[in-house]
Amino acid sequence: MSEPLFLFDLLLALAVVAIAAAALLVRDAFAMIVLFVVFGLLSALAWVRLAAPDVALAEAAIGTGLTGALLLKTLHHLRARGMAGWEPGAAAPRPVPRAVASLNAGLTLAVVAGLGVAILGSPLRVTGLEIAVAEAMPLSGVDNPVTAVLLNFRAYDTLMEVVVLLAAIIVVWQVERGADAAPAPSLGPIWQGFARLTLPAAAIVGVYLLWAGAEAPGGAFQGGAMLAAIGLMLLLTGLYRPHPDHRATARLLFVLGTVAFAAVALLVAGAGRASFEYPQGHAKTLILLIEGLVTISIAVTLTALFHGREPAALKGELRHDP
Amino acid sequence: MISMVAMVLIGAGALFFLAGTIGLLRFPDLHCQLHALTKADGLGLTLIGLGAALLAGSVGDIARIALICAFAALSGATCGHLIARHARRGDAEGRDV
Amino acid sequence: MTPDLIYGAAGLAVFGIGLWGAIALQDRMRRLLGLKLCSVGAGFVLIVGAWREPPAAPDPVPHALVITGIVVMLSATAAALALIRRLHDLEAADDRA
Amino acid sequence: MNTYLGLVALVLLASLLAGLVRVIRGPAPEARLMAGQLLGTTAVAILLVLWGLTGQSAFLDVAMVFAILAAVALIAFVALSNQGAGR
Repeated sequence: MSEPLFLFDLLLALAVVAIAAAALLVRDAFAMIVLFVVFGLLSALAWVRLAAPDVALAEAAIGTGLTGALLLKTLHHLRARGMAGWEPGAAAPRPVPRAVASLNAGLTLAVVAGLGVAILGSPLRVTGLEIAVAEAMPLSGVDNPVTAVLLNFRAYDTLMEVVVLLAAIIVVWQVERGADAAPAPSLGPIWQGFARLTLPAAAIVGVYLLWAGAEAPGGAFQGGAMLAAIGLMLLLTGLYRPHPDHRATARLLFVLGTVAFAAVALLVAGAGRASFEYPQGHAKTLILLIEGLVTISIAVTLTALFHGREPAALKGELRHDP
Repeated sequence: MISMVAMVLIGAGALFFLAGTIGLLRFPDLHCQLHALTKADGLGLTLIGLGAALLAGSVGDIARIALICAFAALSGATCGHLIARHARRGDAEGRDV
Repeated sequence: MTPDLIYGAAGLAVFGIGLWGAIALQDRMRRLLGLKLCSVGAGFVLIVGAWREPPAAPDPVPHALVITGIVVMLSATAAALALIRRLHDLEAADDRA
Repeated sequence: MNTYLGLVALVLLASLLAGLVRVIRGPAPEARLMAGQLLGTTAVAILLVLWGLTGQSAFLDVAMVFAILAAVALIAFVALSNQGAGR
């Protein structure tokens, strides 16, 4: 380990902590969001340094692109409807009694100290499950250990994760009401040229990330997040307009991943096998099938999560036309 | 020899990034800052990409680096344009948000 | 000092900052971001547990767990932001009534 | 060679952190976003340099995702405020 890299790690770690604090404390809400995007950027760099490129890819795609856009959309919504506290120069929030503030700080310190003791007390760098995973790799059907864990050894976790995404879109469609935003005016010819050139190329990169997941870092979540970012740009710039008639298709695509995942689990169970014990020789095919369908579901669900409300004409209920 | 050239290119690219950041911090208004940084990061990343491509061992890596530089250059130019357009509209309407 | 210890300490600090933000701040969006910081901090600690000295391969199981965590946190963020928007709309309607 | 590349990565990181000043001070949202854009490109450059150090292709994939998605927040901002203006 050469000396500059040690300084690099130190500076990066300090910066991550400082930006986390600054993002919560900075007064301007817009600065908060940009700082948060930069936080995602730097944590992805840190994960690369910690030899976790799969995690770095997921954070790069989700933490920087999608989260930033979601936060901006919410801020825009609050500002457009004149929320106190978000306007420049608005009144300060109610002061917190000193006792409560110190209790909060004390509680946080106690939890962090407890965690620190627990971490320091546990033996560092013991062997975890990497040897067990390495031994089982030939059976998994893929060459990337992280994909093997996600879709084979611990596939239940991943199935539940897809279910969580489904739950999130159900919540958002139930909760979000109010008028549709006015369609955005075009961003001009330069943007159109850029979109025509870049978006298809970016879609190919998304598919590549999915495909590469079998032997290199990448996989369904990274690829899906990449495709969702493209969907989000299509939505934002009016290249795609959700229509009430699209709801049935959208619902089908939301559940596609979950259904396919669960169906494979049930179909391979039988003849004395457990539910995710893929038959020998078919593991790779099944994993790629699941991953492909799950990627579609993830991309569509994340795009819909960004869009927010169900595309339907609500009649007379809670409309907020400014 | 090749690695010497790569080192020089990468170092020069880093200098452009430094210059761009200084411009971003020191120039008085939005349009000047935009001017400084679109040039700086476009050129800086291209130089670093060229240097890295000289170090690359395989065709796949070179293709990836070329793609990265192409994406960054395209989105840098487009974003610079969008921001300038947006800022000019904002000035015209006298809005600040 | 190896990278894992440095980033482990940083992860713990980020977790603490996020936890403080989630319980002590008043603004809804900032509380949510505090929770998100917590999840990233926890991710750091997990990944540090997976780190091994360079020639050895890292433990892939925590990596998979953290990826799952990132996606779950994104779903939770999207749902919470929809709730925040709706709550705000309802409050605005109350104020007007 | 490795020490040199490490130094360059360090310089790039320092430049990235200096750019944060503009994000925090603003004052215009456009300036903050622009600074964010520069930070994204700098992160891509850091990843390219780190790749030169280690030679792992995965770094390039992460850099590619950064290069494509760095623009999303900015495009979201411009499109959303156009929506507001169009009302």
